[in-house]
Amino acid sequence: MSVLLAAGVLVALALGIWLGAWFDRLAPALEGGRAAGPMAPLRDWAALLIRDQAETEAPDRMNRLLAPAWYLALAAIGLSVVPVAEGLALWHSPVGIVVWGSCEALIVITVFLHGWSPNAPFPLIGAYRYAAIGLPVMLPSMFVLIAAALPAESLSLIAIVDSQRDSWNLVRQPLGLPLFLVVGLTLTLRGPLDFAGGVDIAGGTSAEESGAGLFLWQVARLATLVAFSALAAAVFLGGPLGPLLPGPVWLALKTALVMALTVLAGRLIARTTPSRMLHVLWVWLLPLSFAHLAVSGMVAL
Amino acid sequence: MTDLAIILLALFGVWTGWRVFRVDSMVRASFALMLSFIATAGIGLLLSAPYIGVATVFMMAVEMLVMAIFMVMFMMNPAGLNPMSMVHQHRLSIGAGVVAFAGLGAAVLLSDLPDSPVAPGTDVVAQLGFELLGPSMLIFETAGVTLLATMLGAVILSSRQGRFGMADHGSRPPGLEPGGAPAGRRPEKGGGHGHGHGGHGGHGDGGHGRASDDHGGEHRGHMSDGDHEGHAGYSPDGAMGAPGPEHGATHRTPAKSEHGGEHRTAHGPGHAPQDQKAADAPQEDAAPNADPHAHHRKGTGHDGDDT
Amino acid sequence: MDALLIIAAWTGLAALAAWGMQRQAGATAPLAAPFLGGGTPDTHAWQRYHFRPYTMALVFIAFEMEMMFMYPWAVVFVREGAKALAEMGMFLGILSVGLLYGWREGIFRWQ
Amino acid sequence: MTLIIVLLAASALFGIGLYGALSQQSFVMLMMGLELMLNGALLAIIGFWSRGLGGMPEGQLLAIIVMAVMAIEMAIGFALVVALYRKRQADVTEAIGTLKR
Repeated sequence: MSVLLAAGVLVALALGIWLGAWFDRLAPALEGGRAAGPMAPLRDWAALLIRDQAETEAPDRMNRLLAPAWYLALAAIGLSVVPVAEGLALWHSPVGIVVWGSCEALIVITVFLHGWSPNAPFPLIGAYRYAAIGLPVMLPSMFVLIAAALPAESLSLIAIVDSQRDSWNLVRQPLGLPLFLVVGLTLTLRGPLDFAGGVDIAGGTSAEESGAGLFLWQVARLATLVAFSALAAAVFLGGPLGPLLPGPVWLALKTALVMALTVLAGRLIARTTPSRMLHVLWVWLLPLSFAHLAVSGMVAL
Repeated sequence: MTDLAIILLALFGVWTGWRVFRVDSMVRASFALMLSFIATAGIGLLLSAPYIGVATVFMMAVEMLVMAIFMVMFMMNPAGLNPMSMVHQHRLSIGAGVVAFAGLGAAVLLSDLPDSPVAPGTDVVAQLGFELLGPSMLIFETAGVTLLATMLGAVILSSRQGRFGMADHGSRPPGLEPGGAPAGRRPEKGGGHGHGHGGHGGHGDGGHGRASDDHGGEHRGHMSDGDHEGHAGYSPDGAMGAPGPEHGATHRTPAKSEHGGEHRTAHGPGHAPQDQKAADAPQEDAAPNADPHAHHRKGTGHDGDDT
Repeated sequence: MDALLIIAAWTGLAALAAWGMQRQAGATAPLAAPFLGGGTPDTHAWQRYHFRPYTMALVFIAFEMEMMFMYPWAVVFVREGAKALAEMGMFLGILSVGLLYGWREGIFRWQ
Repeated sequence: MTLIIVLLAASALFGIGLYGALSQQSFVMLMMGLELMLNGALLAIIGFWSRGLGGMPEGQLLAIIVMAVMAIEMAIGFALVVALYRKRQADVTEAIGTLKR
């Protein structure tokens, strides 16, 4: 039973990765660019896979090989706690949102290691910048998830989904999803919060990557996008709850919606310098998430 | 089955704990420590402590990332590219470690351990919540005050820029040996600038814009007085070793009074590197630092550091 | 037990995939040198590095401890009612003083 | 049986941590030793709580307090290291000599 479920999660993850890659290639159309067809990601990946992977001088070889693997694995572990149907998740954790929080913290470490391992300046700059931003981003994330746990009286995602039968958390806690999107942008290294990669430092942590290593890193980023979106869908949009259609389909639809939102936000929000972003995170987003928690608490009482 | 998993996790935790002091790379050491904590967390998960277990991962991941960053900040050789041993009283420490393990292990094996496992199906997280808000409320709030004190202490001790400017404004770090030159970063102007000057003394104004005024002036004067003496500035040793002041002062020729205009002319075609090569080829060739890009980069790097 | 199996399975699978797919080609010197926009490095990148927001990092690990108390609090919040709200409000209020102090000292900027 | 395994592992971690705390010259490595000792303590607490105390909630609270101690130790420890480094350029224990001045 659970092996079947695990296979299902894996297939869903693969489909989500492909969908996310397509969204990324559709997005330029918003700015008058050319949108690519659904096969474009596969072509790009094939091109990456037949290319050689260059080695840098004196790298931390083990971490260089395995950083994308940890990133992928953390996305899959995060996805495992999301209920795919009412009362059914691959991992019935009583502390689902804490598991997700741990995955977030470990993802920041993975990105740091990815930048550390090639022993090259630009990846290292990306790693340090990302560490500086990734740490404080975890605070709004935790506040938002804790706020969602208040009405459910449990840290389990199954209970959180269950508590949204009457009204979704999106309605009860309207600030939650926007704040959580900031977290998603950070975890998936996208747009305004992509301080690890980014063109300003020549690709940052993946500046030295090529071939299969780059392919795996891109896939892992998209896998994290899928996991994050599924979790956001479960926490704010009621996950598998919905009329007529079966639960997994609802979850998939909502996940795709959050993925599109994240891709859009990454595309449309302007970048700023890391030092300014640090200020924004601590001085604006943290008090905002305090307020969000307080309001959600009042509503839940 | 559970016991087997616990044994494996315990072995993994002890092994990674041991690796912390054996790996060369400091970043690897921090994350080895994190793996040791993760093993503890896994044992917690198996021992019906889901919250404590998973939260350990969460807390320790963050702490070890900060640990790794501080490693890079404070270790001479953070990646362990050339192995070095940074231990003292080694035998004593090994002895102490072994004695501690043996003593505690013997105590564990010899004592009569209580046996009352957690009742299955207990909501341990809710129990902890009630404990926090009820009987242990004071502990909880005291922890808050303690953490506040920690935050204040950390800011006071470590923050360099306060409300009133830099904490170490105008101070010079002590020397590495008694009476020696100040070590490391120098507050205002120092070795870094001298370095930059050596470069642009010969190569036009790569770094002139960033140089402090008096330095620049002296160098200009110094450069303007003819071919031969100018060479001191070209050789890498001269550039790095001899600091501006006396050097510039001795060569302060009449050009000093009009150094602005003089400088431009002096740096004109007459001082272009090719010309220099003609006059003093071997020296120029032997100077690896004479690459204008290298100097420019170094100069800017240093300025970035100081601001 | 299930949890550990799931974690181990995903991690192992991903590690196997990464290990199997990546073939590091032995690059020649110009290709192996780190990209520096045309420049050549004169040191290893793994050097002492001044991480600017270090005070922020220290304050963060102290402040983040509050999460450990908040998760169990969230579970019993509705059942305890106003008392829970008041106690956590006090706790967070105490910690916020530290954040405010840090903000005034400028720790959320690059040092 | 389970408790014995856990406690033995905890004492091994404590022993390794003690070794590290005593032997390392660098402040940062020294703190790793302290953390490892606390890791042993944490493991022992979890073991006792789960197998010996019948799940007393105070046990979990103690585990959280140990983690708070780790966080405090790191924050204050690193802040002291930064302050020392700024004053004395010291990053190993030998470089302090005395805390006077």
